Amino acid sequence: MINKIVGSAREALADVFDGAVILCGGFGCVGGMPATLFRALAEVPARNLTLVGNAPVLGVRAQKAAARTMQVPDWFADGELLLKNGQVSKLIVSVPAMAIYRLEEPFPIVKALQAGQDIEVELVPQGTLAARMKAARAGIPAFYARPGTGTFLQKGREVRRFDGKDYLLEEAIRADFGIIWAHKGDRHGNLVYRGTSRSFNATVAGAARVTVAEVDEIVELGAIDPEAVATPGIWVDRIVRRAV
Amino acid sequence: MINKIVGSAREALADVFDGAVILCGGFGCVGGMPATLFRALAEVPARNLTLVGNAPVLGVRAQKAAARTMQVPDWFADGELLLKNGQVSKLIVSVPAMAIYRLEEPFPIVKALQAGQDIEVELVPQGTLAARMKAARAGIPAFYARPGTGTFLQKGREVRRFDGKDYLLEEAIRADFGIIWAHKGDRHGNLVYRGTSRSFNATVAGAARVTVAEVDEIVELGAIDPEAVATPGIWVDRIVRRAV
Amino acid sequence: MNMPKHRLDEQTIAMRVAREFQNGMYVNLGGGIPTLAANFVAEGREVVFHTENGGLGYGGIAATEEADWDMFNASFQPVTYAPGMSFFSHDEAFDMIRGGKIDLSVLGAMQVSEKGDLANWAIGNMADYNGDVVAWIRTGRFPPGIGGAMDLAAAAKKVIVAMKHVTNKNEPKIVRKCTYEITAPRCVSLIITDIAVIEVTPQGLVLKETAPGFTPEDVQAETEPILKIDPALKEIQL
Amino acid sequence: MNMPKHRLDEQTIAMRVAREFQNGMYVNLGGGIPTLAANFVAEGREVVFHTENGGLGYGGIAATEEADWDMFNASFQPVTYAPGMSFFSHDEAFDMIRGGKIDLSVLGAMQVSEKGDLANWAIGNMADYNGDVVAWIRTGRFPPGIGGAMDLAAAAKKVIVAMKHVTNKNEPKIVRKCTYEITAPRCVSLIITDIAVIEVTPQGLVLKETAPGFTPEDVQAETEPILKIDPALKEIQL
Repeated sequence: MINKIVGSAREALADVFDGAVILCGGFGCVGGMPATLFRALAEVPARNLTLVGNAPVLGVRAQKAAARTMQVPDWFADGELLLKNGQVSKLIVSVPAMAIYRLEEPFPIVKALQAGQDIEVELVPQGTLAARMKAARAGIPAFYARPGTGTFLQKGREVRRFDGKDYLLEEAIRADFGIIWAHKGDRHGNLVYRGTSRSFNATVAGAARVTVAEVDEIVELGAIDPEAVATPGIWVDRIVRRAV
Repeated sequence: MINKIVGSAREALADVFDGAVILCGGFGCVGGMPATLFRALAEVPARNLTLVGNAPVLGVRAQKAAARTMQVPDWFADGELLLKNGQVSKLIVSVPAMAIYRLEEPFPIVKALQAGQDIEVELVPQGTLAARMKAARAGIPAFYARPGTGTFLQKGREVRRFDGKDYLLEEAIRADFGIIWAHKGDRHGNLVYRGTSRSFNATVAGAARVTVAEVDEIVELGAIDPEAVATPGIWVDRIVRRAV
Repeated sequence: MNMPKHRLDEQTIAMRVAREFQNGMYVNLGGGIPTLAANFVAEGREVVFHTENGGLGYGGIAATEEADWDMFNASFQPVTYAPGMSFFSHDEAFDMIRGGKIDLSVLGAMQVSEKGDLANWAIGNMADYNGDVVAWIRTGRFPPGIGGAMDLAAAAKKVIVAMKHVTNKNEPKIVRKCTYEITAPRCVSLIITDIAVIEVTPQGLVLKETAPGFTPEDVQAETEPILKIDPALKEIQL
Repeated sequence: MNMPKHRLDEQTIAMRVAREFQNGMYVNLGGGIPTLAANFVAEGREVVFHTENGGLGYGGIAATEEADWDMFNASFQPVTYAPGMSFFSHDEAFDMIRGGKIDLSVLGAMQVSEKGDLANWAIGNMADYNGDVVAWIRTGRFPPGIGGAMDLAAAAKKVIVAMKHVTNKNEPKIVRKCTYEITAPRCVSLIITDIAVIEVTPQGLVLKETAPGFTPEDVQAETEPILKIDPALKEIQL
């Protein structure tokens, strides 16, 4: 029998190793952040982690500010925990912090850098980030894309013309683990999401060597309409229930 | 109000012009072939068409042989009609004809060539074909892929190494029209499919400048579960009911 | 005798933006003033709003009591369900952008140049930090974050900027050359501000509309590059 | 005294193929003998079958009365629904293949070389037609069609060939060098035929199992390259 359901998030992430590259689902705020898995990662001894995602280290305080009328519960978490632990050596992100929100204290990445942590930051346009994850999942080592042409991102990069326009060579992001949230999942790993919280979760699913999903609800095999499966189980390796 | 529903297939394809490149949905046999749209294309005056698809010109006779216990009705059609009309000047396909089936008469492409038609044929691995369509839809002009390396397809092509392996440069297929089948559609163009007939239909949707879908059923806006929409309406320009 | 000058407030700028919405358009609204435009679609027109985090066809901004944390736009605003809506992955959302299916992208801006270069993701310039983004973030001063702006600016069919005409310090935001890091070169075609509507053309910036009481000279005084005046110049119509 | 030689029939070859199915594997079965293996998954094992036309987790080949033209595999065979199934686009089906998520691809073959080169999409060679594929198709003689074979052969984690050991004309199909156009070089790791199971190793082809009554010499007689004999050689186990 195939059973991808794992008893706990810590068990699901026990093999995360020093130097691992981790793709993070979620958009960066409110629904869809794999909070249980972020919390479990913060309890794993691995260091020198690379976190890849849209905005995986904003911190709960910023999320609550940004979410306004949408409630962000206290148990919510993101990569801020890992920054606080000094587990992160690199970020590949679209938004490391948000300039537009004034918080009582600096954003987590700012605090970590100001505290002397040595963290590399690679800025990537959001859509290119998604496409570089998707390319890894699709076995495509590299592709050409237009965003970033004519900006600082073009510096030192391979530029190629197609039909009279410039494009940048973009490489797939090869990752060891992907952590995602989904609404429901079954023991084969089939997933459905909810609303706009699908976003980067469905993109990360299958893009890393090992994909771990936290789900609101585990359902019987066959309970998900095969026409409505958003992420077929082949993309998912381990499933845990969200721990609130 | 947005209303992408068009009264007839002929109306939906009336602007197909000489030399147009047309992406064809469907796998090549049984469910999921846009038969109504193929029949309408055969009534459009356009010539020198390029047909792009997995196996768009097998012909109904071969389809019936291949489908065996799955019924293929007589009204079914594919690009065979266009070959018969002499409307085709190029095929970009994975399977132009099937070597394994012995028919009473040769496959349509064989007949057309033997009758002296001048038709170019570009053979593409099935997955690369799908990815080249998808790239066009995603605004990616080119990407690297491994299938075909070390085979006749490598001849004269750009080869590039990533992580010690060879890959071929593959260009997006830029097309004027895409014709697809779907099970249900609404006036915004949102589509759902049925079973394995989704296949190339969902891949072609949005990949051409104009996507025309024939659907079994037109439903009210809101009747399709937003979580289960397989092809969001933005990828679809025109919808017609299947004419049986 | 001069009419009193009347700067448009944010809601009114958004109303002017909404006049650009044609029936059937797929529209992406950036954070700030642009998102407000979702509430002003003209009677009889149907527009489909796209959000980067995988949604198409949301209704509008949700009231507090409707707010659902699984229904929000890319500016983290709760949105409402509408018939015809669909949800999809982030990569598909950007395939739509990169693939040229977004008819109109309305973005906020820190600066727009007379060529239509857009600067809207960073308040500052990499050169100020010797090209070191980490050094920049470490300062904590407006830490840069690209988000989806570069993708939209590079690939949407039409890019409109909606913003205040000048900064809080009354510095012009419409400039000869952007001093902040740019989002994409030559991408903006229309600028809608609290005092003017300006078209970016190959011949330069053309003043099309002014706010009540504002003369072309008034607008020029707050604008760095020389404006051409449209012969059909008129007051901003809502 | 020799045992009578007994060539396996297609169903029995398929049964031997199915012994390679480990619990939890994602398996793609090519047309012909491979697809028959879907019916022989061992008790207690669960295997998920993948089909190129966008299906994962189908049950088995459907009986005539169940045949539904929206439920078929890439060999145009009707298949049955099973709990846990999912449907998706053709591009996603091949993302799974290219992305290395298919644990096992079982393919038919016209030829396999001693290096593991696979030829399974064309009966012939481009050179015979001066590289002109149209000229080849025009002859009507086994018109070439690639299908999904190149993608699977290039990217599946493991490729097994299941076929008759020789052609209808008793020519060897396991050859030193493929004379037909190849599908992918050095991709096959195991060959299962009606008379033998042969592993492709860096040291060459190793005979692991033989059909009832077949000696290594019998198998060698129908095989072009020299076979190494596994010290643990045994009769094909089902």
